[in-house]
Parts: sequence; C-alpha cells; structure tokens
Amino acid sequence: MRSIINYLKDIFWGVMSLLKGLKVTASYFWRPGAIVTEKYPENRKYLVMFERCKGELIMPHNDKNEHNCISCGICQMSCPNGSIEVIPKTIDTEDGKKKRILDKHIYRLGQCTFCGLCVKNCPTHALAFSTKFEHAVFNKALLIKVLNKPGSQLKKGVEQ
Amino acid sequence: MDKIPLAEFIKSLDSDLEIKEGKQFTEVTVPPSKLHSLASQLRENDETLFDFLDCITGVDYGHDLGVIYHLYSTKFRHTVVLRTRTADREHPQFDSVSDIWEAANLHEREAFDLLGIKFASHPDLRRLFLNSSWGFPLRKDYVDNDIITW
Amino acid sequence: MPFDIYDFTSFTKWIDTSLENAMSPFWTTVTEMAIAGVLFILFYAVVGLFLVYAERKVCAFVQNRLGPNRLGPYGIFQTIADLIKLLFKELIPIKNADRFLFNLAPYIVIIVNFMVLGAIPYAKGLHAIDFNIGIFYIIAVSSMSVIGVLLAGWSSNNKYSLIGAMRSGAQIVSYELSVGLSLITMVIFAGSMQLSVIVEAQRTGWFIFKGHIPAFIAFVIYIIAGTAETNRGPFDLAEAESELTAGYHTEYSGIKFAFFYLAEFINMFIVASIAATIFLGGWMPFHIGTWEGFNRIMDFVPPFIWYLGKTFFVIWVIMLFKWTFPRLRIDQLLTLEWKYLLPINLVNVLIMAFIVLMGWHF
Amino acid sequence: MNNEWLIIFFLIGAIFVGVVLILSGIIAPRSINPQKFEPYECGIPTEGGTWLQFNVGYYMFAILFLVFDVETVLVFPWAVVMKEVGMAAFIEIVIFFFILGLGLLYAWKKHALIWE
Amino acid sequence: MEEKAKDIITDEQQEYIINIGPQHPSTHGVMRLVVSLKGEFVLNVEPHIGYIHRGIEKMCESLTYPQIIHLTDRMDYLSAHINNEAVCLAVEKALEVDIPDRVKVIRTLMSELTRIQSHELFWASYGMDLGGQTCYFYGLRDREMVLDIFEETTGGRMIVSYNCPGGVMYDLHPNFRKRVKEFIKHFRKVLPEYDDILTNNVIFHGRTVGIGPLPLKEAIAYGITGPSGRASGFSCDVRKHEPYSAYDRVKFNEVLFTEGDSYHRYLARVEEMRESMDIIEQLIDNIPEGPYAVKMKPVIKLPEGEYYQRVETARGELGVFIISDGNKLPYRVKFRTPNFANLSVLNHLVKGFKIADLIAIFGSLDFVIPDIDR
Repeated sequence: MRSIINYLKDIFWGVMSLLKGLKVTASYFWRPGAIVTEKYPENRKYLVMFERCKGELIMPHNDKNEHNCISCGICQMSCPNGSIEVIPKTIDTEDGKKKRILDKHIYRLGQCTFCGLCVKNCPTHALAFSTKFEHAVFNKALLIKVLNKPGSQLKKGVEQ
Repeated sequence: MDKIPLAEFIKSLDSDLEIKEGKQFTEVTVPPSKLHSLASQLRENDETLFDFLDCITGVDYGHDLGVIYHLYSTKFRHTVVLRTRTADREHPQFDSVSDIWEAANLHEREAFDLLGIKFASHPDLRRLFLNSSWGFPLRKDYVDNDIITW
Repeated sequence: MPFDIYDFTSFTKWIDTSLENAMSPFWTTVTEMAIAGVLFILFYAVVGLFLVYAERKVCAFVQNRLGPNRLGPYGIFQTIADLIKLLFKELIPIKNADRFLFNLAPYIVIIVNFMVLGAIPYAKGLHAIDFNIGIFYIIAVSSMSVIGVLLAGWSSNNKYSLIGAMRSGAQIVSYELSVGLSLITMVIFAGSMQLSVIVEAQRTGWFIFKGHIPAFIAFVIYIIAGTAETNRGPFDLAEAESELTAGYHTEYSGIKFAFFYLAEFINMFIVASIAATIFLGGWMPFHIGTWEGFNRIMDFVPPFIWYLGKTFFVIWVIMLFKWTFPRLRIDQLLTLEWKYLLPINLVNVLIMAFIVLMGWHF
Repeated sequence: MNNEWLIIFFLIGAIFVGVVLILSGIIAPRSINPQKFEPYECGIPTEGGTWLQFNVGYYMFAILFLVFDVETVLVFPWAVVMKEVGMAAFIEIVIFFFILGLGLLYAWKKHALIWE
Repeated sequence: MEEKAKDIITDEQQEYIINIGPQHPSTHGVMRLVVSLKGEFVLNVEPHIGYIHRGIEKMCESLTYPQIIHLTDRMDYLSAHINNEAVCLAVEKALEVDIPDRVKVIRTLMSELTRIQSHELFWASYGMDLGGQTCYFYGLRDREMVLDIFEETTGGRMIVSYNCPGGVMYDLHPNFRKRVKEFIKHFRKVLPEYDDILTNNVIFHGRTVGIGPLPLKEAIAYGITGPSGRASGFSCDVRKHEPYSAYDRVKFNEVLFTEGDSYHRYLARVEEMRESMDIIEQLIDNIPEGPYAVKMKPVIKLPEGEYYQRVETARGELGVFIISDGNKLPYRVKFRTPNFANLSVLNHLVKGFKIADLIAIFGSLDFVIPDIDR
C-alpha cells in the first residue's frame, strides 16, 4: 500500500514540477517586454558604451594636433606582450639643444590584451582607451597602428 | 596544533631532517630517499594528519632539480612544506606519492611533463600537455626553437 | 446544420464529375492523383517551412530573444533562405558508410510523413484517404519513421550515430504502446476507428470535454508519447546534442540533413493533428452548450482554420516541452514508459470503458 | 476515394525526395578532400571499428514490447464494439488487462524493467 | 569472408572507444576525453589535455609582478578577478604592505560578483549539457548584468585586469552601488525561476541525483576543492579558514552537503550564489572611504623566499606559489589551479555510469579548460 501511495505521490510531484517549469517558459513567451536582445548593427547610432570600456588604445590629441607623449618608453616597458613600440627621434630645438621627441608610437592591436598597464603607468597621461570596439579587419597588417597623428606636436608645458 | 609543536613533532619522526620555520609555513627539507616514508608518516599520523595534498611544484634551481610539496591538514588546518632536490639533471627521480594521495597523480605528471622529473612507481607517467618529442620547457636551460616573432 | 456552410465534399465532387465528363475513368483517377500529389507536396513544404520558422520564434520568445529578424518582416523568409542554402550545400559521401541504407533513410522518413498526412481529415470533405481503420493505419505507419532514424544512424559508419540509432530503437519499443493505448481509450469512446466518424461524433462536444478525466489523462499521455515518437523535446536522445553532437544525422550534410530536419517537424505536425482530430474535435468549432449566439459565431470560422488552430496549439505545447525540460536519460525514458505511462494507460482504458458503459460521460 | 490512393502518397514522397536530391546534386558544388570523407568524431580519427557488437541493453524491453504490442492490436477491435456488446465486453477486458497487468507486475518485480 | 569473420571475433573483445572532444559541444572548450564504452556504460575515461597550453608559468618567469596579473585572467577566465587578487595578495604579503580597507572591500565585492557570474554561467551551461537549452539564455541574460557592472568600473567585461599590487587600478564607478543593488534585487527575483525550471525539475533530479557520488574521504584524497568538494562535505572554503581581503568581517555560511553527487555539486553552486549575494549586501552599503591603492615602488622586487597564497575562486582553491630570488622577475611561479586538481577525479567518478551521465558528471565538476592547461 505504502508503495502505491509513494508511486502516486511521485507522479503528482513529477507533474507539478514539470508544470512549474512550463509556467516559467510560457510566461516569458507571452511577455515580449522581457526580451533582452540588443539590435546591434541597427543601434550603432545611439549605442553608448561605458566610459571606461577598454576598446583600443589611443593617444588623445587636442585641436591643435598636440599630444602628451614625451616618448619616455614606460608604456613599452610595462606592456607584457610587447604590443607597444615607441620610436623616438632627436631634433634640435630653437635654443640649440638636442631634444628627444616622439617619432612614432606603434601599437599592435592584435597583441594587446587590454591589461591597462600602459595607461596606468604613463607619467604624462598621454595614452587612453577609446570605446571603439569594432576591430575586425581583413588584413592583419591593419592591426598595427601608429597612434600619434602625422605632424603632431608635444603639448607645451608637458615636462620632459 | 601550533606551529612550534609541529616542527618539533616532525623532528621527532626523524632527527636528521632539516626543519625551519618559514614566514608562512613550517618547511622541511627531505633527502629523496626519505621522502616517501616521511610523507606517508605525515599522512597517517594522528598528530599531523596531512590528508590533503595541496600542490606539487617542480623547480629548476639551476644545477639542481627539486620538488616542493604543500601538504594541508583538513582537521588541524595547518600546512607543511616538504622540499627535496637532486643534482642529477639527466635522470632526476623521486618516489611517487600518488599511492598516498590520489591527487598527486596529475601533479606529478605535470612536473614530469614540464621539468622532466621522474617519479618512481607512478602508475601512469606520461607526458601530460606536450608531445613526447618536446623538451622540458620549465627548465632554465630550455631553448625554444620556434619562437614566432611578429 | 449551420456550420456545414464550408463543405468541401461538393467541391471535390464537382471536380470529379467535370473530369469524368472530359476523359476516361482511368485518366480521371490519374489526374486527380496528380492534383492531390501537387497539393500535398505544396502543403508539406509550406507547413514544414512555417514550422521551422515557428519553432525558432517560439524558442526565441521563450528565451527572451528576438529570433530571426533579418530577412523580410519579422524574418519570415529566413527558413526559405535556409532551404536555398541547404540546397547549395555539398552532399558528402562518408567513407565506408553503407551507401545504400545511407541514401535510403531520408526516403523512408519523408515517405512515411506523406503517407500519414494523406489520412488526416483537414476539413469536412478535405480528406484524401478515409479508412475505416484510420487510427490503426496512422499508428502503424507513423511509427515507421523511427526506422528511418535507425537506418540513418546505423549506416553512417560513425560511433555517435550508431549510439543514436540504438537509442532510437529503445524509443520504438516503448512509446508505440502508449500512443496505441491512449488512442484506444478514445476509440472506446467513439466506437469507431474511422477518423471522419470520430470527428463527426464530436459535433456535440470535443472528446476531451465529453470524456472528462480519463480523456484528459489519455490526452496528456498521448502528447507525451507523441513527443517521444517524434524524437523531439526532452526525448531527443537519438540526436542528444550534448553527448552525441548530432546523433543519428551527424554525417548527413546539405539537403539530406534538411530532410531529417523537415521530417521531424512534419512528424510533430502529424502528432499534433492527430491529437487535435481525436481529442480536440478536429475541424469542429468550439461550442458552449446551448449558447446559440456564441455557437453561431464560432460556426462562421472555417473548419480548416479550426483544425489548424488546434493543431498549432498542440504544436506550441510540444515546442514548450522542448525548450523547458532537460533531456531524459535512456533508462529514464524506458522507466517513464514502462513504470508510469503503461500502467496508468491500462487503468485509464478500463476507467474509460466503465464510464462509457455507465454512460457517465457528457 | 479508395485505398489505392496509398500508392500515390508513397510515390509523391519518393518523388519529392528524389527530385530535390537530384536538384541539389546538380547545383551543389563538389570538392575532393580525403579528410572530409572521414566520419566525424570531434576531429580525431576513429579508433577501432564502428560496427562492433554493441550492448544495447533493452533486450527485455523489446520482448515485453512484442507481447504488449500484440495485445494492443487485439484490444483495438474490442474497443470498436465495446459500446454495443456492453457489460460482457467490459468484464472480459478487465480479466484480460488483469492478466496483462500481472505480467507487467511480474516483470517489474523481477527487475526486468531496469536498463542493463 | 573468412577474414571478415575473424575481424568480428576480435572486435568483440575490443572496447568501444569514442572521442569526446576536442570539438564537442559539452566539453566547454578544447579538451579530449577518450571514452571506452560497453554498450552505453562507461568503462574508462582518459582526459587528454594540453590543447590550449600556453605555458603561463614559463611566461611568468620573464614578466614583472604587475605584468603577471594580466596572465592570470586567462587561466580561469570566469574567476578572472579572483585570480588577479591571488597574485596581488601574494605580492603584498611578501612585501608586507598594509592594504587600505577600501581596497579590501572593493576586492571582496568584486570577487563575490565574479563568483555569482561564474556560477550563473555554470547553471546556464549545466542546463544546456542536460538538454535544457533555455537555461543557457536565462543564465546569460542575468550574467550580462554583472558583466555590465564590471565593464562600467573596470573597462573589461570578463577579463577585468582590475587588480594591481597595492590596490586596484581605478576607483569604483559612481554608479557601482546603484547597479549592484539593482542586480541583487533582480537576481533575488529570478533565482526562484531557476529553481522552477531546473533545480526542482523531476527529469533533472533523475539525471543528477545519485550520479557520480564522491565520498568525503575520496574528495580529500583527490584534492577536490570548491563547491565540488563542499558538496561531499569537505569543508575547504579558504574564505572561511584563511580569510583574506574583507572576508573576516562578513558573515556567511559555508555551503556544505554530504551526498557529493552531481545534484549536490550543482546545488552547492546555486546556494553559493545566495551566500554571495548576502556577502555583497553586507558590504555594499559600507564601503569605507580612502585611497583605492597604495603607492608602490615603480619596480617591485620581492625579497628572496617562497610565498604561497590560497584564495577561493569560483571553482575551488587557487594556490599561487612564487619563488623569488630577489629580482624584479620571479624565479618560479606555480599556479595550483582548482580545475587541474579536480580533473584527477573524473575517471574515478564516471566508471560504471552511462555516457549521458558522463556529461552530467563532467558538467557538474564545472571545468574551465584553460585553467587546466594554463
């Protein structure tokens, strides 16, 4: 007798548990408001990324085409993967001294792991992360970027 | 069990052992020949009861190869570090502790794979990650021939 | 009766007579068969494409997603695009496979589909074959699709497929019984195995309401066993994705895979339409007692729509099963059948017989 | 409508599959690569044969199924005439199902209903 | 013909060998299990690993301590933050730096959020392993909320790289508290749905209860830690026994069961999500003010010696063992990763169960393959 009651109980609880599960899924089916899909390519125009999002490394330039990089090479040293290469050049300043300025700041996006050590360690805040996250390219060579814009200058007042 | 009695207790098991109080744990240096017997004593003894093998680390000390065992007791919540080393770089061999702790099986295979340290009477000593023609990459004299440069 | 306004009998009769006037009886039959064949292929394709789309949308909504939404409004052309893609895919012959059986398997599953589809009453007069042993025939033929699955798995020369095939064998030996017994319950009630008679008997009320508790139990068992027979939902052991990657159709590529995919959906449609026909009154409209105004409004909905509505409701339920429950293990599958469904079914048949005998039904 | 209509459904099924297969065979591309014809086993060549003797484990179920399926076939005609014959038919089927149920119970208690 | 007959006879004695992986839906990564079967029953399982071995331990020997941290993200990518924390704690312990309270609380909060998102993914993928595909989407839906919290504060979603020796890289985002509270509120609401759809489901019970039982003695001997070990009754929560960061100031229960089967391994994780929410609720309203990092020397050199630090990741005990020779580069770094240790028990557990149970057991141990391979 006991076993028959248990048997019926099993059936009852089994069916109840299944119905509970069905209740959840069916309720979601009738609630289109719960849909969380991001309509990604369409929402590009009004897509707002979080301000700290580590999309890719950039070197902010102001409107006079000036950057903060003094080509000290700390970012290059602190990068764990060797994705940064700072190529300095020496120029003669107006008062006749030799001065080391940035020639090329090469950034290999394909090697970057977005650890943020370069941005954190930069003494002059010359580097930052942009929120651009669409990195797909057809040619690997395009992943090697030069961060300083052509003809850019060191911002006045940034100490060497 | 406190730290001091633990060291003393291990000393009482074998007075030849070199025992020192490290910053964190009691550290015992064992000659390879005594390793297995000491490990099984530590495991079985009611005073120590190191029933949990935390970690086995193979180390290349330059000229010596060594293995470091972190043992932990789930009852007394204390840890002991066993160290052993050998100068034989060609055929470094220690006794396997995988019969004392089953967990040692994979850890020892890993040490064999990456450092070439053999463990006698290990049930299944094969390369774990790498294929058999590979060198032993965690050795300090390992030279990688296929470094890919960008 | 007011709801016979949509009667296809006169329409088919008219075609028949006008054809007979034009040609000899033999050619009349051939032409009729050709027309029916084309219509059924069209129906098959449309239902298949729609069900694939519906499945995607149902599962997407259940999972808080949008589902296909790129091709056409709400992505309705997605399945057509998929079909075209599958047509353009390479058919890969597998090394050492049993070539004959490998190619035979998709034929079997599709032919079985067609043979069952022909025996289903879609509306009054829209009924290709009306056997007096209709239920018997449907049970017999529809269970053959599992043989296609078995052959596909066996012939593929693939270990996953073989295990999948063996599992489908287990499914044959279990859920056949439950389907049969739950339909027997309703045969007792209707006193006939002819589908058109059964539908006609539900003019005064659907069997699921007339037969109340035992009919409802039979309905639930039928849905469970039918889901199992179609290799779907929590019973998709033969293609158990997480263990056997794709099970019996691992090695099928391109359009051959599409056949199995399509057959699975049409099988689901068949199960649902049998459930709709036998339990939910087929193409009969929904009536409430003697409430004439309501009944009259219901009558104006065409019977084909009623039939489709009921069928798609059952399909929706079966789809929810798939997207809610975890998969059963092989021994759970057999336990469910032999220890739960079969005894309940046997008792249910007796209860139903007793109720019919006593006239306790509505 | 006659029963020879079955043939037409058999035929349209076969024609449907055949035509689509031929169509696909014409328009689908073909490329030869020996690796592609290997059976899929997660990208690793298979070890050992595929068609080995395989322990399917539902032998007892298959026998039981045979028994019960034959019984079901017997019950169908009964179900059709149940209403007309009345009480006698009901009593008969109770006895029939009782014996059948005993058989199932026997198998159950003998642990034949356990997957092995 | 004769030859063929001979083949069949010899075949009879063979086991039926099947590869599961490296390209398989339920190995959660590139891992290969060579399974010997007899019918549907598993005779033996041999894991073949190393498909994504990257030699992190070797790489660490040529990187400075702050640089090592970003590699640990890649081991157990689902407990990325906790892995980072382990290295930081080891370095800080070696240098005997005093860590501000704020950092401790931030780290604890982040660790617990990490644990929740990891267990959510476990729940999601375990449901999918057993065929309940919808679970996957519900789990990911709620996990996205945690990832949003991470992204807002750290800039990374999964690979956060938020720790640095001496503190964290940036301060918490002003929205952090609000978002966490929103998430907890939402999550408390959906957890009963999780239970309805999977935990209490009768099919799920049938699939997992009593499958792959692991007694306490064996759990300890095999070194099974984390929720898998605690399901067997092995009290191995490092947060309880060797509290680090702010775990000594919060109250929480160590989730312990005794059965140790797949169901309880699963249940331990679900319960841990509740415990983690409790911890977060205790801390979220009283994050102390203060600096978010201590100023460290630009070049971190650990004094000569050996340093061992245990932390509790979402999968078990992670041990970071650093041998320093006083340079800025470590001499040897060893990660005692939880998944590597847990892997050793797999063969022992699945013997005699069916191939479907293999998936259930494998899933319930919750492997992250890069953590095994390192």
